[in-house]
Amino acid sequence: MTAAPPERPGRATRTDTVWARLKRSRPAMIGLGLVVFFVLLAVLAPVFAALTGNSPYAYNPELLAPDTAPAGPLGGMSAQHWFGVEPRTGRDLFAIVSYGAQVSLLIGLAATLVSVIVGVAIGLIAGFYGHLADRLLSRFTDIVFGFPFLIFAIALSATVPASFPRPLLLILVIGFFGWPPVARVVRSETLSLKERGFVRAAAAQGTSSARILVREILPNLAATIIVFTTVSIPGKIGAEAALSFLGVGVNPPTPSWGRSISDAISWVQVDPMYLIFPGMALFLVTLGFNMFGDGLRDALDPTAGQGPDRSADRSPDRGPDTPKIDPMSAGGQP
Amino acid sequence: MTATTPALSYRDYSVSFGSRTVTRDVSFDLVPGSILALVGESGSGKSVTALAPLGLVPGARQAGSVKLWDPAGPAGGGVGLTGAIELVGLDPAELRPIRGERIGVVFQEPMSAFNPMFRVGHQIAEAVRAHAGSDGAGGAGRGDIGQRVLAQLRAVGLPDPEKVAEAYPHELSGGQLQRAMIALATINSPQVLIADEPTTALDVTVQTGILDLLVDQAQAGQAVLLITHDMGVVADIADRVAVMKDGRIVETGSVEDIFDRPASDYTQQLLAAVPRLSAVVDARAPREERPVAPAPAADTVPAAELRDATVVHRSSGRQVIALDDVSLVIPAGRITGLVGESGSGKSTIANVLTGGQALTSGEAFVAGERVSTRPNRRQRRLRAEVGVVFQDPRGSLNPRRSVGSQIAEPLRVHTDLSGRDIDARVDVLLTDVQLPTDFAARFPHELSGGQRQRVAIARALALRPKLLIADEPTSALDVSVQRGVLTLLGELHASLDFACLFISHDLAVVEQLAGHVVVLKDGRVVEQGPSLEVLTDPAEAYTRRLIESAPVPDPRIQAARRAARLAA
Amino acid sequence: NANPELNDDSPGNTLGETQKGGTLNIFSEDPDIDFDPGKSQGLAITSLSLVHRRLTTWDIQPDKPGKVVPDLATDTGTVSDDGRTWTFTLKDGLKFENGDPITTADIKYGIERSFSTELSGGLSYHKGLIEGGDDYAGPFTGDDLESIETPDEKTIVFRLNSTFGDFPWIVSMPAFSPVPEGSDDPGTYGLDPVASGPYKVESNQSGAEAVLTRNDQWNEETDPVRTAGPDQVVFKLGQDASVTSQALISDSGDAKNGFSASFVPASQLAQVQNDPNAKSRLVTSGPGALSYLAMNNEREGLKDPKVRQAINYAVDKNTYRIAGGGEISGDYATTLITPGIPGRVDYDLYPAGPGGDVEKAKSLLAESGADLGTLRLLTKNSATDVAQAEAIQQALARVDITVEIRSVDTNTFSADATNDEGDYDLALTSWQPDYPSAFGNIQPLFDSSQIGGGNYNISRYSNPEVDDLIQQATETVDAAAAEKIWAEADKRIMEDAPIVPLTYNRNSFLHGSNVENFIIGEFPAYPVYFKASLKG
Amino acid sequence: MNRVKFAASRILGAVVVLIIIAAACFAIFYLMPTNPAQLSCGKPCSPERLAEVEAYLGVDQSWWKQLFDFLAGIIGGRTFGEGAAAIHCNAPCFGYSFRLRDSVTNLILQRLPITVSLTLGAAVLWAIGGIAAGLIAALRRGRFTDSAVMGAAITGISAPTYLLGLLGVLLFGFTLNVLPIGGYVPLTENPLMWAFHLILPWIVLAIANGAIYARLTRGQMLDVLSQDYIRTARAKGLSETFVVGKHGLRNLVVPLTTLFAIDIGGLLGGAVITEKVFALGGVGTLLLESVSSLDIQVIVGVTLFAAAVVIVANLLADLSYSILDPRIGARA
Ligand SMILES: Nc1ncnc2c1ncn2[C@@H]1O[C@H](COP(=O)(O)OP(=O)(O)OP(=O)(O)O)[C@@H](O)[C@H]1O
Ligand SMILES: Nc1ncnc2c1ncn2[C@@H]1O[C@H](COP(=O)(O)OP(=O)(O)OP(=O)(O)O)[C@@H](O)[C@H]1O
Ligand SMILES: [Mg+2]
Ligand SMILES: [Mg+2]
Repeated sequence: MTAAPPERPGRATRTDTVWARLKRSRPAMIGLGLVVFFVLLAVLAPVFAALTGNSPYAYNPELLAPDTAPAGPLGGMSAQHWFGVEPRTGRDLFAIVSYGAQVSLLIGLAATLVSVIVGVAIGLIAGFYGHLADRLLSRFTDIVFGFPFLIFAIALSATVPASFPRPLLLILVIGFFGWPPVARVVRSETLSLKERGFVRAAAAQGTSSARILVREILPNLAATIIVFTTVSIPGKIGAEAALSFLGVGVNPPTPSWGRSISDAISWVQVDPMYLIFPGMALFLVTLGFNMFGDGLRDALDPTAGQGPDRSADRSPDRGPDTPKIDPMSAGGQP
Repeated sequence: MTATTPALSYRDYSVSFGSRTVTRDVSFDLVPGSILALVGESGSGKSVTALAPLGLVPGARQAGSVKLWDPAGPAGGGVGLTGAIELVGLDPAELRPIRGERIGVVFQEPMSAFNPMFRVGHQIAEAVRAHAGSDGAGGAGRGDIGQRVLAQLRAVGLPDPEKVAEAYPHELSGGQLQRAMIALATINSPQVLIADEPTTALDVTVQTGILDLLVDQAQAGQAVLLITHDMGVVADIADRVAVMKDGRIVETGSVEDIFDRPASDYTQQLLAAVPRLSAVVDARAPREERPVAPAPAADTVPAAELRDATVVHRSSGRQVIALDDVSLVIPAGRITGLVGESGSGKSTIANVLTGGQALTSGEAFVAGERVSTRPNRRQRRLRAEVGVVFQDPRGSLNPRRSVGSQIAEPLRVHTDLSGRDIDARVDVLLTDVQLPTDFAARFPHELSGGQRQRVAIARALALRPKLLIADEPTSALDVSVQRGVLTLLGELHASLDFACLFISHDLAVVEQLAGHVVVLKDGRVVEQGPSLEVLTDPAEAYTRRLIESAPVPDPRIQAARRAARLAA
Repeated sequence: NANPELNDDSPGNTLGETQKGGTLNIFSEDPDIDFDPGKSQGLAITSLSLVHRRLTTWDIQPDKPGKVVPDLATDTGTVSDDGRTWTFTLKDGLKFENGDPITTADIKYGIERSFSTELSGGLSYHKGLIEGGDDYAGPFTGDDLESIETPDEKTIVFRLNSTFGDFPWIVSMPAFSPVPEGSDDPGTYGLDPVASGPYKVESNQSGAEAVLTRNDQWNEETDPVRTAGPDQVVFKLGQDASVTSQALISDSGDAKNGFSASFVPASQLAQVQNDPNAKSRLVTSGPGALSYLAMNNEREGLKDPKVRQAINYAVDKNTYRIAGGGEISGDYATTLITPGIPGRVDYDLYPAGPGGDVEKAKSLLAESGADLGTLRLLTKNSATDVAQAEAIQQALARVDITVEIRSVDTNTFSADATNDEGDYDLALTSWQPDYPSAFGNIQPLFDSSQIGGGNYNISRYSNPEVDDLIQQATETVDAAAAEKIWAEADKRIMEDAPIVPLTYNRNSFLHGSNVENFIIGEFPAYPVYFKASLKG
Repeated sequence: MNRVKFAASRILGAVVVLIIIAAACFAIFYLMPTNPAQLSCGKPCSPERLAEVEAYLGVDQSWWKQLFDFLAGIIGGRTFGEGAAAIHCNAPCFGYSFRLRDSVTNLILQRLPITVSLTLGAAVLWAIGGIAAGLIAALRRGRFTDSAVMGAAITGISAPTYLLGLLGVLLFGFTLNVLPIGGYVPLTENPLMWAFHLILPWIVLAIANGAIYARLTRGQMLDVLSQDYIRTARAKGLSETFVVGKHGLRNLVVPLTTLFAIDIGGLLGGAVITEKVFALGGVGTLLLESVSSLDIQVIVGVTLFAAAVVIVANLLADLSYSILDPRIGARA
């Protein structure tokens, strides 16, 4: 991961160069823009609601035609209702999409946090301690990998008592099934870091294992973890939407893009706007995180695919156990 | 040999990457039948100079001229005559027939230069097939090519060519692969052979054979460009030498001229920095007497000791005996050198002493206490008695932490010094290793390789250990840098009075530093004793072979040795 | 006869001539179709009626009340003087698909096997009705049910626990189909039953399709209601309702010759209404099943009738109906007995208009002073159900009642709503009686014996007075007299307001352009499968 | 010798994993407040009958007893009920569905052709398309084609499959009316119609997943192209096509196989959504149905099957390394 050639003293700090590289990448900036846009949309949802006087819960039957589709063209778009209204309730679609952003981002980010924390912990321990811990944890990783995530999510959502807060449940479920890819990558990186001189030197000087993990290894995983986090957020957002799409997401009437999409799909012939807004929101926020994550990875690891780089510490025998994992492909898991 | 017609001539050749120019105005000629050595520090532009004209350096922008002369062209012709191909500016399609056919290349790392997925014989045969069409050898069938490959493999001194041809790269040793690489590069009998550090990754005993092969190639009429940073190698086989610094040729001349009458300061420095093995140097000039360290007092506890230590690795069902019943004593307060070929178990000993590797049988002691791999407090405190410096300057420091905090780390772990005291200690340590104190705030990527190793030494010495283990701490460094680090180690040792286990494969380095040396082979101690004795008058054939294979930076001695060896 | 008016023994086919031939496709959401009559909860006019005949069946005509008519039997049964013994006689010339004659022993065996645990899951009204049924565990253990007698091959006699006026309707249920004992393997009978109806099962592949072909042993003469137009009927299984609707709207491919077994979803109803071609192929039933908001009468706050009445006022039936598809999806409901059921009396105890009466609700709540907390509303998780639940939630928010929606899939819903625990405050559901009698409207939903244990008294309403009325009406064989008692019970229950009647649903079905005789009567709000046919 | 031992230990590990998954299934569904017996009790349902049905289905047992019976059934077969109506499920019995009156093995086998057709067809399409796109991007690195392909890839990754699928169904199925929606024609019956019915899902799945292959291929290829042996190959005078096509591609085989194995393993899990979107009654649908009808034996059976596929796919991938990667082949 260390990028800078050795003999180049007195250069700017790392973060500066990362930011500079990021700034140079147009896709990354577009991605960042999208992410910021949706974060603002989510944060400001109540402000917009206050501004327009539209709550995502208020019914407006008077805005609907007798067939319950929104009256007026373009799904009932107007100065009052920027995205039009939802068919068969007349609720403001902009409010639904902006409050939906809160749900999507909250669950997506929190679930990512859960899976990254679990994955990093397990990967670190398995990679660092090896032996029995490694074998047990790798098996455990296999088990979780083997679980058909959706089935369990569906079953769990039926099993867990209704008094258990639904968003928390989703965060835990999505987060729990999302950690194995993180754990695998962290494990393999830890394995190679363990062999680096500074870790061996620390161990040889009697630094305790825990301290080595925290002070020596973890900081070197930071880049990997950050990139992994960024690119797995959209997957988590997508998982929430997919669960809502299957009807086991957040409880109505809490707005959710996935539920709106599954609902809107049957309206698309009558009221395409109903699908377009939540669908585009989901797509764009996913795209934003993906583009930003890509850019971030390139910025943090400029050696990746930059042609022959003679100075980078390249492992000469990259065996099959360390395939370069594209964090966006997580093998069917969220 | 009428060496007037160059095979390849560089004129005012420059290469730049983007806005950065890395070589400037390079001019020299490669003459058939002779070896030109291109020497210089790492990063000086040697590889770029050699490979960019062939289009093997992506992103390189070239200027100037590199002409490949037609061997059939008129001898002694002037510039601009027909029969010369200008390589600069040639497009890839036109370069392709030249690569491998008229210019062969041998790379540094034989292991990574072969595609791991294909058999070695196949990869060599490809080189033939790639040029079969243009060559008139077009009719060559599969069998013919196979025979040619085998013959070529035999020609480079591989005793069992069939087995080598059938093998995958990982199934061969580095030396075998490098021979196969040379077979690959020369199978089409190119005019020019470029060898980019062909022996740096190899043991000295293996190196000799490879160098002989290059000499053979030159004698067969090829123009050889040998890139190296080892002045011993240069002295051994080069006819002419070009010295490169920061992308410029600072001096060119015959090998005798360069070694005996170096014109530029830089060349002088370079030669001065090269460690010399007294055993061989002795023959020429009497060496000043080295003080022999007094025998250790019998009652002092040795810094470390191994008793009947055996380490057996079991991986995927196979057993590797890394240490075989080794007993040795590292006396307190002195530097003990540990030499041996790659894989002989040197690092394993270091790992055992630092508690990183369990013994299969036997015992290990540090400062009189038994070492085990158990991570309990006692063992951890024991480890504070040992400081370690490893080979790789890049890996030796945590890229994410400042130099100061890394030097301070052992102090934080093992002492209850206050933050200010620690800072003060860090400053002292930095001064000890001759670095400015403001380096404490820097990050490793802001340091040079030599500076990093100094920091690593400072960290290793932070707790004033009784024993410093240095596992090839300078082998990745340029000679001039290496010299600085070694001098520093010697000075520190004199002032701080620690015991040191100095591991190296370079006998000259060991001799320079260590008063006592242990020779290891295949996990066994072959010989040990005062370095002066062992390295000038070895008792064991193995040690002698080690000494004799290490080239010394003196063309005359090398010529004599070569003659002796070939005569034998 | 219990219902002389309905038991007009001369059913006539009022439709025009039925074209014979072609393949009719029926698109079903269910991934499987089990033709075992013992396990079926199907109506007498849907899937299983194509394959099995029963003692009686239903004759459904457009815009007329449905009638129970003889099927295998010569009449709809004769009842003894004490009203507890029913006798049926079989027609002549009845044969199974394999040519064997159909005897009353086959019918008796069919009924008996429905008692076995292996074949549980079907309509079970008869199980508590026939004498000794409660303790009977089916024929596989070797026992037979003595209260069903077959003195000869043509006669079958039932002895009941008590008088039961609707018995002719009961014997139209699937369990009253003949099953030849020799061919019965309860494990697989449903995949390939022995047909007595106009079609036999040719193939039946779970998740894909079930193909029915003509049963040439079926004698049209003995069967005045089934017209059996198509040569082949194919059930397309596991079809997504909205995909099916789209296919039917565009009238493409297989959809041209088919219809959907599911209602057109609300979203697509809007689309159909804007598409004249599709609209001409949309068939909407009259007001039928009652949609209602059940209030769990056992819950603390909801124990108080005042609160329940307040909720009756608070609910906004307008937004509820819009969420369900608007006007086309149903009429506002006020009573428990649904339109199309004989004896229904219209009334409105809580008159407030569709939008509700917020003031009135608030004052009733104030009077009660009950602390409601957050009410948990159980609903199914389809988009329409959820939207409707949200409408209720929104309406109750107007009177400061907080509602939390728990949406679950259909099966979980019925399990959760009907188990013993009853862990919900409100439940949004609808009820269609299994046969057109006020009994079916009231007894399953409000009799105290029907609370929990898998039964449908979802409001968990228990009132001895009402239980008495129900028993009285049930045992009244005279239809007119019974209807009066049912009407009284209806109003009596609504005085306690255990539920909020929301709408009488209208179901809309789409069929392909090549389908004709696609009819829906006043009851039930489903098409008559065995009359649908293809244009030439 | 060693390979056998390796495989044996992996298989043993897999069995343990499967047992744990089965246990989790039973535990979760045991904890569920909904009683599956109620769904098959009938209408109306008396408490006595409910108890009988519970006993018959075995759901009155503790979850570990159910698990034990289930596992015992795999080894020794099972019999449900008694007397004339008894149902035998022969060993290995991976459960029996009372709702569908069939053994889980049969049910899966019945539905499997659909799932396999759907996913394998798509997988072939996306593997080929994705790898080709990735290669093109790698070779045109830094040029417009590269940006275009990678832009398309990231867009493909970002679009949820179900959204893409539903839109595809709407556009091609309904609006343009050129492709059939849902419905499955067995390959053996009519290969052309088989492909015709599946082409839309294939394309939709291929877009989303192919993008991942394109990215992986490009990244790996660039990585490989920076290796020393590629420089050697060039130095030999091989043509660029040859260098990339032979030396480059050969080194992508292992990582691509790994990804493909993971994907194939995960296909069943993903089939739940795909089959729902395209209205196809495959194994994923079977699973969804069983969950909604609380058909525990089917759920456990199918879940185990899905997990086993994941594990077997990974195992095969691991074993295939020893064939595909000579470095490992010799060691094993
Ligand atoms: N592809 C490249 N892109 C950018 N810079 C490069 C590239 N290849 C080499 N350089 C730079 O050109 C300079 C000369 O490199 P070169 O490889 O010729 O050094 P060298 O003398 O061979 O060193 P060494 O002894 O370490 O092999 C270095 O500063 C290096 O960083
Ligand atoms: N973890 C391990 N598993 C299996 N074999 C090992 C392991 N570590 C070292 N070996 C083997 O033990 C032997 C000694 O290794 P060691 O690293 O001590 O050699 P060395 O003398 O330091 O060599 P070098 O000069 O190349 O560093 C070698 O044959 C090596 O392959
Ligand atoms: Mg170089
Ligand atoms: Mg070593």
